[in-house]
Amino acid sequence: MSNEININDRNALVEVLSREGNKVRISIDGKKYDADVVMVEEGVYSILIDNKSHNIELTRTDNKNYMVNTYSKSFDVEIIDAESKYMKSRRQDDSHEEAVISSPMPGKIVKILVKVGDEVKAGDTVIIVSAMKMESEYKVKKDRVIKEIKVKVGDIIQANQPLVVIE
Amino acid sequence: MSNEININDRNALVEVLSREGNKVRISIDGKKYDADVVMVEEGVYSILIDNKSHNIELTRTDNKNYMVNTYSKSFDVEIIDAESKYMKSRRQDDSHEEAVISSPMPGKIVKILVKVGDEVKAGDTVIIVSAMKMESEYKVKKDRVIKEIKVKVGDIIQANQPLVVIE
Amino acid sequence: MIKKVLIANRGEIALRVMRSCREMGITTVAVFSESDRTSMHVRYADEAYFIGPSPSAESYLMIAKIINAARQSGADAIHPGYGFLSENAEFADRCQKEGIIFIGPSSYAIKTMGDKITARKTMVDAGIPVVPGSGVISDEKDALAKIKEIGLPVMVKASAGGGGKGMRLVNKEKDIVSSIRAAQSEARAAFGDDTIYIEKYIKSPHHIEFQILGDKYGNMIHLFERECSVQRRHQKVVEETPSPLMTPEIRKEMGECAVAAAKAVDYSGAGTIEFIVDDNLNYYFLEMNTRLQVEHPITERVVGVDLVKQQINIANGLELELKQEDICQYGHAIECRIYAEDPENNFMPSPGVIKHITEPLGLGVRHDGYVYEGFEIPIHYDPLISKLVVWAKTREEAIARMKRALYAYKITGVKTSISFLNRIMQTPDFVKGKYNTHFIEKNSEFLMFPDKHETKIEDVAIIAVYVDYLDRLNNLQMEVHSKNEKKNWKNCGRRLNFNRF
Amino acid sequence: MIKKVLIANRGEIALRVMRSCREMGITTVAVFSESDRTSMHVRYADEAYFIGPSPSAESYLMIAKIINAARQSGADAIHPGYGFLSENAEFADRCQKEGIIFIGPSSYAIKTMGDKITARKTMVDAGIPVVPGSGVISDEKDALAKIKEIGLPVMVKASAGGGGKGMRLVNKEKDIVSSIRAAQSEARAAFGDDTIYIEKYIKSPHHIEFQILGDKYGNMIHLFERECSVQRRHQKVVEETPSPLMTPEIRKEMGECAVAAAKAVDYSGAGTIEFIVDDNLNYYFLEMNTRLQVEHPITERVVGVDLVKQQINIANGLELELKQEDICQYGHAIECRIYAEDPENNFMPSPGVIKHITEPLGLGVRHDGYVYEGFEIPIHYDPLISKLVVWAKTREEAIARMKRALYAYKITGVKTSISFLNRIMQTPDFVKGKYNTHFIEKNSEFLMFPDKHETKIEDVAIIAVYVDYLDRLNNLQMEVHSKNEKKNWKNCGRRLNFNRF
Repeated sequence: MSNEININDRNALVEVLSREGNKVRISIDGKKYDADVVMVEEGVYSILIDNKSHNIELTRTDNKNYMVNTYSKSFDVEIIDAESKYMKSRRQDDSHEEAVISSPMPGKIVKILVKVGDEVKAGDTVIIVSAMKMESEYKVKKDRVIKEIKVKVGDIIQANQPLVVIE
Repeated sequence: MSNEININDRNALVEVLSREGNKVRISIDGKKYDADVVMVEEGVYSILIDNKSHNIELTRTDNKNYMVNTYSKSFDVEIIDAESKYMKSRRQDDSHEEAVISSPMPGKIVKILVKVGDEVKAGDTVIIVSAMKMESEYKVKKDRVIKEIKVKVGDIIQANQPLVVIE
Repeated sequence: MIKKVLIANRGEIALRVMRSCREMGITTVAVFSESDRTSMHVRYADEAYFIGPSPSAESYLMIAKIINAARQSGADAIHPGYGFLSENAEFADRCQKEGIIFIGPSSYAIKTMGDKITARKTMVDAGIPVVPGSGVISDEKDALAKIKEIGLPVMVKASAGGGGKGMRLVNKEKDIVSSIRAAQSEARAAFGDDTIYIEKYIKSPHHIEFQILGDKYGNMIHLFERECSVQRRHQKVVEETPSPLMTPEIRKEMGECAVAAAKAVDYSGAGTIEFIVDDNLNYYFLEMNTRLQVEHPITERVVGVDLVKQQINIANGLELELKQEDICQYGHAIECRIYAEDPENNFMPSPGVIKHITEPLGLGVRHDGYVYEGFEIPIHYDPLISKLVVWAKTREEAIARMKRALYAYKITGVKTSISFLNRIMQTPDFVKGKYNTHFIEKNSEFLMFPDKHETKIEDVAIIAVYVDYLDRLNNLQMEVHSKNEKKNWKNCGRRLNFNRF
Repeated sequence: MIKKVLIANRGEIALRVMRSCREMGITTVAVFSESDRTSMHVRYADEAYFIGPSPSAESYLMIAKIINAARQSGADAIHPGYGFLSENAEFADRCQKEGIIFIGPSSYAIKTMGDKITARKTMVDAGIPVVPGSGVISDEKDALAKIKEIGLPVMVKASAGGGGKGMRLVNKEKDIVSSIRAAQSEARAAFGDDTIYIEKYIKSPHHIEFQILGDKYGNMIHLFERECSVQRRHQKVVEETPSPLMTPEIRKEMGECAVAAAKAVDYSGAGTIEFIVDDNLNYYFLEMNTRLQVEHPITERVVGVDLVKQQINIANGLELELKQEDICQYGHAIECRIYAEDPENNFMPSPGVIKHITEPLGLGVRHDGYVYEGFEIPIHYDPLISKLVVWAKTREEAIARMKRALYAYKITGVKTSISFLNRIMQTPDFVKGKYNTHFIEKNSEFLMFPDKHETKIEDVAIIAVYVDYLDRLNNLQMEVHSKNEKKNWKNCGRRLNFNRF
């Protein structure tokens, strides 16, 4: 079993060479590791490699994307398979697709400063989202036209949910 | 929905009168409670009754038996349905059934002092189980004959697993 | 004597207050909004009352609802915690009218200290040093004249301000008018009041505050200082005591000054006098917080006093048992505030469900939190998850201990400031104790990009992810398999009958 | 200077030692048996070495395996914790031979104090009071003569004894011979050595121990006492300091006596002199523990010293920085040992999987544990789950705080002593500080059947159970339903193809 895995702008080729219980022999970009890998709690792995003890905590954001906490650092890690490769190439080709304004944090819609059809200038604030006593303003980067507004004031939104569609 | 529930030598008749989300109206031996019941963590319930806040922690031992921790006390609680009633009546009738020696704690078999066919006297030690640096001796209460030995020295046993069958 | 206390708050501070109540044999009453039904303060309290929808303006800030819950529960006192209604003079008054003890100072003290210009005037009258500045500014001409008098740079501040809102730094003459207008408009939007004033801007300011305790008989003591200069967006992140800046002489002077300041408003209860201190140890009264502070535990640790119990005793009308001469600082304490936020993304809030938590344990560690696995941190309130407080004999050992505690503290599900705090503990300026309120800005490069590129730890992360992915894939495929079976089979089997109740 | 320490232990003590190492910048090496792969000490350490099967005789007690792991890892020192090899003179010797620092006393001190008769003789020679008694008993006649001399009641004890094994109380003359035989046979079985001796039996004995610290240059101090009289089956359950029994005069005397006792064996490192004290404050040397004690944190808290760091400094050959006159007791500390056991069933061990845990937090609470949700407490080792330590200004406040902490501490999955400990905190004899080693026996009725029959709390338990039962029934029926579908469908659908790797 092998895959490409993306971490920190690096695409690593990963292959499981053998596995017996929690002992895994794995190759990463040609470097071989003998790892003792145990999930000790839901999403928490204890890994011993050359007797070094590592604790890795995973949060899956979807089937192929993980947020990984190590002691010193956090990483976003993505498993690349045929499907995601196709999606990626498609995304790059299609530079004219409609843009969507969204918020990386969940929160509440405080204010919507535009209506459908408005022509907005680069830097104009479109929508204000509030969470945990902090308000964040979302602006357009270029001159645009407001195509669709998918939320209303007072709505509770999820992270990365489309809020306003522009074109 | 109603059942008999056994707690502390008491058989209580319990009936859910209505339920909407976490708001439950329930009758116990005729006494009516309006309870706000939420499972806040796996097996942990927060219950508000007349604005009193209760925390109840459950461990299921099987489908109908629970160990319950409240702040001040622990209880063993059993849901009685038709099947368990039948089993109970059967158990009481059948006083001559074969007896089994078992240990209420998991552990390791340290010593077996009998072999199949041995006649043992009341108070004789049959088997010694060790767990967490403590040894427990299991004895017969009456004069008996050893019918079957289901474990050997060094075996790791579960709680309540049959160890020695006597008759 | 107080027998039942309603805690008009949530989160870690509600729990912290309840703990002391429990030790005193006092029954605790929680109040909770819609999104707080499963919150730990509801689970921990003896009683709990629902007070409305999640937005605090409709629940925790509604005086009538809080009073109503207090009446219903028969609470004889209310502890406001910090934030929410804790510095609301109207609430303190209302409690008094209802015959409920407000565990805090008089509404007079709240009001006087709550308005910055009145507070400033009161302090000047009491002989407390304040930052050179103006009174209320009547118009732009007035402002220009005052600024000429004080000398640039200056800060333009909103009289009703707080949390950095309605504040503008003015360095150049040409920016004066625009800054004043911006401050006024921001103040109007945030507080409904555009009154502003002007203060001399202190270039390398340290925020140092003194804890005070006063009873109802005029006895007043201070419990030494807390150094609170590590801030981001005017919000404290790390606090420590003693302050590495302090000398015994200045400490004594400032302590006496803090006591005098509190006496000037006949203060009773626990309060904090905040000072701004420059590099030459000139200190100026900044403001008074007429409530318990978030960072009160570091004081509790080095002086060995439970401040909440003191608050309750004072509210009970007891005389202060502590004398100034009995209070001393023993060892060193540091607090780190763990926020649900993303330090790598401009400290953006990160509410969500706690997937997994490992709390730090052991010698010299105090942990005041409220979240648990499966709990959803609501979007409506403060992002504070917990406060990690360590104590050690020396500052150096306390820093080592804090790093050790942060190492063991793990939370997944939401982004937190844990690793950012760890980097603060390693920043040379912090280690040397040479920092002011510009610390985070000044050290942003060290704080944000601390580690060299480490292939090894990346590889370990990859191993964990890949093993997890493959194991899940296996499970998933088995599941899909069984789902397909179900789908196809839809119409050809018997169904178990069961009653929903 | 020590840079890497192998901790030859597991459980809470391994973690406790690692925490101090981490604060000192020392790399930590764990060793683990088969059932400890997922144990927290393996997860917390920098490195971890597998040392064999679960029974400790095949892993944690195997000197060769520990030494081998130390060599492989390049550890320059070994910390033995308590139990296992911590009081094994051969192990200390072996470390020395291998050029690995043993963080503990010399093998001479271990050996001398490890044999009770030699220890007794050494103490008598050093002028330390010991319980009136015999040397080694040669035969039954000798025993009878010695007992006549000492006077009944007496204790018959195994020279190699410990943990209450090979001990017999003799009240009546007619029981002497049978008791001696029983003690000998038990000692032979347990220790392979049936040497016994006889001691005067102290009727209401208090176990009070003194913590000592000595460096390699003859500097020796004590860090005051710990009261350890709350015991079940000769195992400590609750400890506190200061002892409610102590007077300043006796404390000073016993402290000096403890220092003299340790000096008599040229002790270096951390150790404990255990005394037996009667109601009239006559005290007698009982034994010396030549290692860290389970209950060391209460001393750390009231004197403000990290004992593990002191051990490491001493092992590094540093001179003691602490002077006797600098050490003082500040406030009061209590430790409760949380065991995986069933107090209502003769304290039977209760190993198993931790289903859920809520740890106590807040002011004045220290928690030293090692378990986590999903961890299986193995059957092979000690049932200690964690140690809960509280500090407060007064004993009364410390008891209130302990009750508060125990209230918040919840574990399901295994039975624990938490509620039993809570009842100890409420027992009038404990509250008054009037107790000796018979405490649990004497108060068994209060401890075991504390609560009157409360229908209300039963009803709440029933509500939780019934709601859970009904919700599970619903889920279960849906599951059964889908399983039946699967079974019947077996041969008529397509299967997803997937690779197992």
